[in-house]
Amino acid sequence: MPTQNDFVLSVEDLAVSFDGFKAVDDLTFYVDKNEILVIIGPNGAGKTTVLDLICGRTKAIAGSIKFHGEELTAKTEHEIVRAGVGRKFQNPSIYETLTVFENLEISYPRGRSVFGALFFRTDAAVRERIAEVAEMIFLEDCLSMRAEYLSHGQKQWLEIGMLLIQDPDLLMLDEPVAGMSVGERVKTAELLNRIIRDRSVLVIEHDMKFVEDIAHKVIVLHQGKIISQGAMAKVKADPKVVEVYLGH
Amino acid sequence: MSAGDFSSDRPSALRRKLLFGMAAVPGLALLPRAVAAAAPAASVNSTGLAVTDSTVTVGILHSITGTMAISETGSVEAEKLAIAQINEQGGVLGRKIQVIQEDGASDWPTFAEKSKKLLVNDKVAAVFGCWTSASRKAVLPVFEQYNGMLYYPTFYEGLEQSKNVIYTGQEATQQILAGLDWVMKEKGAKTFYLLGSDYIWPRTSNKIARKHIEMHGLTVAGEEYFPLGNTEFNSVINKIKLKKPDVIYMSVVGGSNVAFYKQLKAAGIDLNKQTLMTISVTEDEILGIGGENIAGAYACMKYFQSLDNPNNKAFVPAFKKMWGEKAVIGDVTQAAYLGPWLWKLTVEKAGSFDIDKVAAASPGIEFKGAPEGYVRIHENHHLWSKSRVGRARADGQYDLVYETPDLMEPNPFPKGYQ
Amino acid sequence: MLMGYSFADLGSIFAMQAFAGLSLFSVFLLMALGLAIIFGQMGVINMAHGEFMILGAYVTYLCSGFFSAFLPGLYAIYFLVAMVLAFVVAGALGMAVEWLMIRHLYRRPLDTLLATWGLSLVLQQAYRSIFGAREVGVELPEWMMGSTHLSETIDIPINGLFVMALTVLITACVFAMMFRSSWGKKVRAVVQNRTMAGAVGIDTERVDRYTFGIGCGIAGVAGSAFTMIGSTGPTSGQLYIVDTFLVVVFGGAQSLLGTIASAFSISQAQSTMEFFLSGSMAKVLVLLGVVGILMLRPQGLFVIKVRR
Amino acid sequence: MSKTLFASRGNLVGLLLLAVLLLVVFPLVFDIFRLNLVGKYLTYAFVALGLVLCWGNAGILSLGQGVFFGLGGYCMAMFLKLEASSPENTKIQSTPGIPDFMDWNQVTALPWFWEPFHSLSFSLVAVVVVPALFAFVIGLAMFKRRVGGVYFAIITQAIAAILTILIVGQQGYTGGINGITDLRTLKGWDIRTDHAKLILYFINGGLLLGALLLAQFVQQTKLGRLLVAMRDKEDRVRFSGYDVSSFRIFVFCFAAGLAAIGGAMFTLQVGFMSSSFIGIVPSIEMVIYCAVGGRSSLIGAVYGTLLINFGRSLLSESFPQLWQFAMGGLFIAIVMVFPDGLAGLYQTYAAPLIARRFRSGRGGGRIAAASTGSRVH
Repeated sequence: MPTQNDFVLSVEDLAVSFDGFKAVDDLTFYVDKNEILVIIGPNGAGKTTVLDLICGRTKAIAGSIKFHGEELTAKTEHEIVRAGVGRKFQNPSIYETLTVFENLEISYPRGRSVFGALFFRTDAAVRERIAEVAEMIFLEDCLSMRAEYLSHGQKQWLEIGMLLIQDPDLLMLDEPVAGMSVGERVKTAELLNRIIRDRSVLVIEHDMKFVEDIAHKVIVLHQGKIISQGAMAKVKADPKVVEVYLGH
Repeated sequence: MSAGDFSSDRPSALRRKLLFGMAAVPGLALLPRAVAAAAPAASVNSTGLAVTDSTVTVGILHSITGTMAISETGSVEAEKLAIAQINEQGGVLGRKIQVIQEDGASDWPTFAEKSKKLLVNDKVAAVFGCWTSASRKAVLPVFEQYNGMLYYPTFYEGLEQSKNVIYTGQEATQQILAGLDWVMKEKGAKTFYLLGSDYIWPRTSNKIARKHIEMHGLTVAGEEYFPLGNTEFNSVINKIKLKKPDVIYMSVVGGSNVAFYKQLKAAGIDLNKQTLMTISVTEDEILGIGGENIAGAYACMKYFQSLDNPNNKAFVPAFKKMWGEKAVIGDVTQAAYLGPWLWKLTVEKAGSFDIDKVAAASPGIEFKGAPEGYVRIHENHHLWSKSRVGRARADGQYDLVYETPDLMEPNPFPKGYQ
Repeated sequence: MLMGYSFADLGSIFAMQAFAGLSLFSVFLLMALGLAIIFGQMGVINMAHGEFMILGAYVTYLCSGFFSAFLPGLYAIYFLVAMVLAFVVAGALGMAVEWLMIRHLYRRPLDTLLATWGLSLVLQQAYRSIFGAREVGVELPEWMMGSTHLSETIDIPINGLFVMALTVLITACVFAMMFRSSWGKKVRAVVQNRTMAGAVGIDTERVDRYTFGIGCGIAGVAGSAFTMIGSTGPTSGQLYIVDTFLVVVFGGAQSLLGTIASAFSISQAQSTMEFFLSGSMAKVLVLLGVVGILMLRPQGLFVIKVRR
Repeated sequence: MSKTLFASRGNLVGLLLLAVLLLVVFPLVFDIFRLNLVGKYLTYAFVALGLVLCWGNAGILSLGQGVFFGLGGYCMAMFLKLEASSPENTKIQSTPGIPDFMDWNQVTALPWFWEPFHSLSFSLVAVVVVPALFAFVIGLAMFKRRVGGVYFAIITQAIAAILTILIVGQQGYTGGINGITDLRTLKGWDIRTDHAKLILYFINGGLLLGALLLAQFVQQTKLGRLLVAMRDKEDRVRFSGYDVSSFRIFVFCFAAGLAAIGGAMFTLQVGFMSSSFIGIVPSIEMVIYCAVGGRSSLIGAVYGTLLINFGRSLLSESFPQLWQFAMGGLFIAIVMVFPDGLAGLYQTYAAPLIARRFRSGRGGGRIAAASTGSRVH
């Protein structure tokens, strides 16, 4: 199968196993520009493992992951991030003791080297960018609040904001609306639709309503393999999918 | 052969009194006391030491915590005994000795700190202390800079001589050569296996031993060192079994000894058949090793608790009376006991506590009440002393099997052995 | 090295060295087993492990004195009694320590390190105050000393055999306990997920306390056994701590099998090198090797690959 | 909010107070003997400062800081020893002109790695660079492989053990267990006199305050915050595009460099360097200095160091046995009862009091002398 260089992300023949258990097997999919791709599937299907593989947290035993035509499998995590891949974790991972402002400031993509960080100054450009992102993630009024006091949904947004400030080409979100109220969910969908103009988004989600709202394309994963993919409507109708997942 | 053959038979000294030592030197003891009663502090102390009309302060500096406390405890006990006895006799120049004790905590910088405290703050007239070479090396510059007097009890590697130190233990050649000669002659030993802990004293001692062995045209079959605290000796014991040396020559120190002798015995090496000579195991160490594990080994040092002479027959009970029936006395403990006595004798000869005068008066001072028999301070501040070989018994004591007929001259910088 | 020795010599030396290696292996394993449970299974860094061992040794010392004074007829078997007592005493102290100290620190592993270091200082001084600063000699019944004479040059030390047998026994017990009993299942459940284990009805506090106690008790037995080959003094315990931790870490902390493998490889390397090099250099090289391999393989020899 | 390049205003006040205490109060109160002792304690404070950054902030517990302290001290001692071993001073040796312990060990020529230490400037550079380089190698090997936490602590401990055996075993080149002793002059200036000790005390105090300022600067930068961040949320930092290992290597080297300066000052003030520092026991003790201060408080670390060492000196003069119980008890208490150490006590009890006073006095003054890692804007 020829590699498609015009895709943002091409994952081909990817496989990984843990002590003989194949968590991901022979996986191939592509993410297009300005596309929101959602991966769904039952627990243990290997969804999070796929994200781990792409962002370098887990090393594949076979296959390739190309980002803008560049091989990612040999790169370290921070190199992958610097190449333009952002990743949000399942449980919001933010710096609880710092303020919202500081959380964003520390994620600002300047001064990433040791000495860069040593001599990093928070200048006007940084402040401006932080304000901009804060507005995008609905937290412009909470900038000086310590992050631990945010609601669960706000923490999810903050983490997305910490990725956005780095302006990644591919954003990977692991269950972004888990624990959110209906209102927050709607706002999050809105947020994703807004940011998609400049980038692609890969989402893992269980919330079918939310998936229907945002997904351009859906992949259904089961036991490490793709059993169905395409538009949400098509996938929903697939009997295999109904059997393993939606039917429950 | 009984050890008694070597002792002088002076009947009066058999009395079991604390004041045994002075029997031998009545003149020295009485005369200065009469003088001192009249002498004000200023006349016997022109340099501001801690001396009043009725007291004089000295320091004891040993480790009573940390790993070295195991070894140094005996020295502290001996020094306190000597000081108590001296006080009972009326003190030094009519002044009672007061003691400030400091803990070196088995840490050499702490020794330096504490010695400085004793000299600078407490202005002690003398310090009895240190055990390891490292602690002595750490305090030596302090004693030289602030002009103090150290009485150092341990047998050591030599290569040192200072105006400010009296070495009451043996330096390496005193301890080693006679024993080697004895084992060559008596046992017809031709091959030697040298084992030691990995630090300066065993290495220097073995260097001297090796030169001496090779000078006699004999062979060193092996020479090995183990980290301090090592407890695994099975491999080297196998090597010994393979090389079958006539003599195993040991300078392993501390807890390693316990491991070595237990493993040696377990490996089926019978010390009644295999000659082993140690220069590091005193009666103190045997407590930990267990007499049954080392019985038959030879030790080469200047003092054994079992020495049969009148001085020792008074000393051992006095020590046990003060520190308990189970107390044992090793070579270093005895040497530590000499310190306060030598200092007292020297001060009374000099008629002053001044360090310079004490240092100058030291050469030639003889202590006839020494448990080891008789000692005299050499010009180089070490002691003339006999060298002895003892054989370990199962009850943890040594039987004296040989002693040099004459006192051995201390030679800290031995020509031909460096 | 090989020149000058006859084949018979070499053969017997080979046998003796193999035995030396094996007995070092059992020593290492015995030291490490208690720690492997405490550190590997519970994640507690017990820097006072050596002091628990010495506690066992002192118990043995007291027993030896007691039997020779009051029960001289039974002296031959006092050692067995002493080992049981060592287990009980060290285990009881371990449980007390767990209850007073460790249980408050499960979320802060590095802090357990500091606190148990403090404990080790306190215990050392306590030993010194009670038993004196000098080493104590522990006498052994006659049948345990000496060796069986197999040939002219091959002697097998009886106490070495004894330590080996003891190691096999204790290892078997530990394995049975961890992998064959419901107790072991509980321990492993608590280790993997404390909250969950509590939620399904396991009394996690009890499990922790007993596990810690058993680990310390094994240390006590090890200390008791080591009176046969090493010294017993207030600070003797410190000698073991680096070796012990390296054995456990090198094996892969969570794997008991790994502990065995690592004790085996380290002891073989050490006893072989000791034969060809001086003791000091052998030790340095072995430690360097272990640290080097740990740098290449930080999880240790044996590790269960988990999905994150 | 007030914030300067190096420290918040609160920290500056704390720093100033400490400076007054070290450079004015102590020299006035203590005689030269005690002052020299304080000077010695303060050299340990360098190590504690490094540990605050390394352990308190970045969460890397090294049980081998004594190694770096020792290496720094040895570099200094090698220079001083060579100066003390001029051919005239050592003419009784079989090989004059080499250090005495080499002569005792039949070393007949100066080993190659001693040669450069004839130069003072080389030695001064080496004091910092050699330990930092060693830390770099260790850090590179460990942090790149993500060895952390407990494992790092145990491996550093093993490294300390290895180095001790090596240094003690190679006594012909290192002075063995005795260390390098009997150091006398620095470029002809006798460092043993009271006057020299006084000067060295002030140099030491000045350097310590400088180191404190530098460490505070690091703590205040983005790098400082990243260290804390990667202690708590390592993955988040990594997936924000930072190379976590290189930051850890940096702070480990930085701490090693600080410890090394302390070691060099120790050598100068005490007059010898002992192999006993390159061991496990002193390394762990230095961790407790830092813990008593409050782990992530730099100024607290200095006070913690002083407090413990004063305590040791006083207690061990009168009750040596008690000291070991006290030290052990302190370890336990610090962990169990006062995990935030002196800084925590200050924050809980003293700071509110002072703040109230200040507010009623002139209002708004904010004191955070012992900030526990949270930043003051």
